[in-house]
Amino acid sequence: MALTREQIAMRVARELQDGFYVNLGIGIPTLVANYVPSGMEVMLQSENGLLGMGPYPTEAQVDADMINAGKETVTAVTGAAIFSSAESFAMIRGGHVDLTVLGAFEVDVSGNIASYMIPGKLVKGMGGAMDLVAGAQNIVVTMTHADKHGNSKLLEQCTLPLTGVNCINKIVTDLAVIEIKDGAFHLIERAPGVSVEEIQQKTAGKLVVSGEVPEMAFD
Amino acid sequence: MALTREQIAMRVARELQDGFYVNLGIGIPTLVANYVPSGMEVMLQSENGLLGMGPYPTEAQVDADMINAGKETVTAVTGAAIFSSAESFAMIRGGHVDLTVLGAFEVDVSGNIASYMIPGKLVKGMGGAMDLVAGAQNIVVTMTHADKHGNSKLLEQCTLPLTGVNCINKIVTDLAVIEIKDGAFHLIERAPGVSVEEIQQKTAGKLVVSGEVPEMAFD
Amino acid sequence: MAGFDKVVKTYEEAMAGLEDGMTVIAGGFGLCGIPEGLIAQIKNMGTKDLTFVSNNCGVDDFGLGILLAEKQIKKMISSYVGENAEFERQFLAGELEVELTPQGTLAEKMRAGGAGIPAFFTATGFGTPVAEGKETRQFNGRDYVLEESITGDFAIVRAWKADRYGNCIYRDTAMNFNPMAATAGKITVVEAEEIVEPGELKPTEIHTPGIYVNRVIQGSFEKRIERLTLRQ
Amino acid sequence: MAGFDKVVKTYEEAMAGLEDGMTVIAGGFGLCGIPEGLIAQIKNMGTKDLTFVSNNCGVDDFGLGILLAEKQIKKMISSYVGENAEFERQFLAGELEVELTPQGTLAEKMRAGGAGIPAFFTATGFGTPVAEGKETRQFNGRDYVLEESITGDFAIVRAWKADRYGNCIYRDTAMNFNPMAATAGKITVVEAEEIVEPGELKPTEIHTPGIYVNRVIQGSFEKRIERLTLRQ
Repeated sequence: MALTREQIAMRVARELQDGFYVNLGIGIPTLVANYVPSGMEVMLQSENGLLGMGPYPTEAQVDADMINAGKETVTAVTGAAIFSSAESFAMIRGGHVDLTVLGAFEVDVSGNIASYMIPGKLVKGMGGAMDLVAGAQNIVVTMTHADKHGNSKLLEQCTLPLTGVNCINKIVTDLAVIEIKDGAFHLIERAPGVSVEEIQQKTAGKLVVSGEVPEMAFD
Repeated sequence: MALTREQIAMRVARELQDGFYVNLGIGIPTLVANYVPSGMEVMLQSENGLLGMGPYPTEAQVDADMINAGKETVTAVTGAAIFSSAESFAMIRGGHVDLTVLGAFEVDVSGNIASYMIPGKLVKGMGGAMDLVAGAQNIVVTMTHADKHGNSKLLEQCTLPLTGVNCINKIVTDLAVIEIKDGAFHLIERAPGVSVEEIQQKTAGKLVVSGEVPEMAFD
Repeated sequence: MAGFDKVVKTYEEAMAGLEDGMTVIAGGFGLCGIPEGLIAQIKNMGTKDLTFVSNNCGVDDFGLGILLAEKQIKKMISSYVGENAEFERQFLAGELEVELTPQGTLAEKMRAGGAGIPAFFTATGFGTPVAEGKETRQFNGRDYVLEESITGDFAIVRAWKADRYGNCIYRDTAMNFNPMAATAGKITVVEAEEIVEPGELKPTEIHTPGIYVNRVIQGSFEKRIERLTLRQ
Repeated sequence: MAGFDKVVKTYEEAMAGLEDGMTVIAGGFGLCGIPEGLIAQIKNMGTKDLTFVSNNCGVDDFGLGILLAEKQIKKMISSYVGENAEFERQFLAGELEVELTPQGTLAEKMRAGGAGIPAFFTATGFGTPVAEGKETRQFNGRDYVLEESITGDFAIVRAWKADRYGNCIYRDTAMNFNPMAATAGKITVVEAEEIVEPGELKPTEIHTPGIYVNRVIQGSFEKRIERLTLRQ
């Protein structure tokens, strides 16, 4: 069974470590905040200029001046810091964010990522994604393993304009956890009930399978 | 009569304009603050990170955490801002300071200045002088016209290592006010009782004298 | 205006000198922290062929979007646009130029512009369309792109509190691009929620020192929310 | 240390990991805003061959000067040095390397180091000994020098108030180089006059967000004054 969006987020949450500063992109990455393991503390960075993003506000707490990078109304946790976007990207570019989680259209065996532009469609822009993939210490990409037509998104070489080069080392898809190294995808875990063969078939780029590949377990 | 240090400062003060942000170097430039024309407001920038430097403190006001770029204890005026040295030099380098007044060993007809280093002597460093001469909108150099041996400090070409190139446009010495343009010194004013001939004789670089040169007057 | 009192009374004075073809750097992120009254004044002035440097371009009927509706904008330098239909129409019709710039690079270009740094290297965008035609170079084995700084004829900024000298503080995430914008305008205009007397802002709490600011005007703000999200 | 509590109890813990030959970036300007206890700890550790990036090098018996006395410093990267006799002696004897860097360039090099910018252009120093061996280039008809950024194995910083998460504010002009130093150390250690609980510092008043800070220690400071000047 392919993972649900929530299960992908749950699996990504296992990449968190106590004391991590984390930037979560829009969509599935945002859900990761709901699955921080108990007893662990992480602090969320929002690239418009907030370190220590809290939950969405109650109606009484809503404040037009307190939003996140997705332009959603949010709150700040106790001990948060707020700063300019230049300072925010100094943090990101300077490698001070421990983990970035973001979506993508395509990733390839060189760790290249394409996530912001499909030629022929209107280009809305890359926002902070190029800075995030260039700056974070660790990046996890979340996406479906294949598009709705069954075409693999894990390629030998990205076909869309790139967001960043040689920067992705881990992908969590609905089918598998993949590491990228030495110019290949490495299958680390598979979704419950998903065979290595299916993953192999839906992975266009070179996939290395070493020994027994464990199945993810969810409580 | 050559001008006194105080008179040089008084003459420099006539370069001030209402609403100017001004950086004053150590020595004679510091004295300029005492001669701001009445009814005029200027704000002093100190490059360690203070905009709105006030007078020296009373004994009761002394605070080790409140110093100027000369490491002297100072106060801040009402409406001052305090910031990092990076922000302070962003202001300076970005051309936001209206006027800088500083001393020099030598200035030449190209507007080059040498002010921080005499080979053979211990080099203590340029501090903020290189940034100031590269960044200020207007720079006034104060110095004696000649050294104690009678050698001119206004040269065809500086002999000492430079602090900045093509950046000086006005010099106030004990003998004269000089503007630099078109590769020459231009005599604008002379000290009371000092002849054009004396200034000419103590100016090694090309000096242009046009018409009658007015004498400075001090009340 | 005498001394350092930068307060102007009317929006006309605030934006006096803005001319067709100029470049305006605007603070704000989405609809958050935008100088609403200054944008409205530009609409009222009808100034044309403007280049705007702003992370976003508002929505159809709010923010910089209202200038799109009047076709006053020639070019946008932004990281993310297209939150409104008119933008899309003008762009696809070739009526509007767009220079997409990564958000962090955009923020740094503004800061560099204000700080007298004409260009800097960043890893952001290396190997992507953003780097096309730009110099690249390795430092310590990593590839970087040379990016040039941005300055504007005007900068328009929203502050929370500004004193008469132009010292500003910003409120929460309405800070965003405002501090950098403030440094990068030949003429920087601050629209403040509240104007206070010098001395009311503590010197070390000031986000934008008054040296960067030319004019301050008392504003009033709708503060429209782009995406209201509530706790479940 | 769990979660984001960065407070350490001893100076030994604060400087643990400092080794011979490392580069240390130090906040402070003259004797103002220097991390006195961390400097004393380095003296106690006896670590040798250190490179210090600091605007100044203290005086004979205070600030970084106490490390000169013990010959622990191999190299200084500074804008202004020589306020002490031992510095002069070591320099003239060839025992100490000095890399003079303009003050604003030094501040920007630290900031750039922390911000992931490997190099930037500045007009400062063009045509002077500082530019020797460096690339120069014209932008808009003006000449600039390419300067590379600086990072350190350690950064030592003095804050006024730091919370347990490492968020810091600085007091008056004791801020100086501390905020940039804080961003540029692989390990950044903050010595604070006062440690407060998270939430006591207002989010928009924080000068250094805790993400840059690895360790926080309660300090006590002599705060020696270098040049006492009084109103006449």
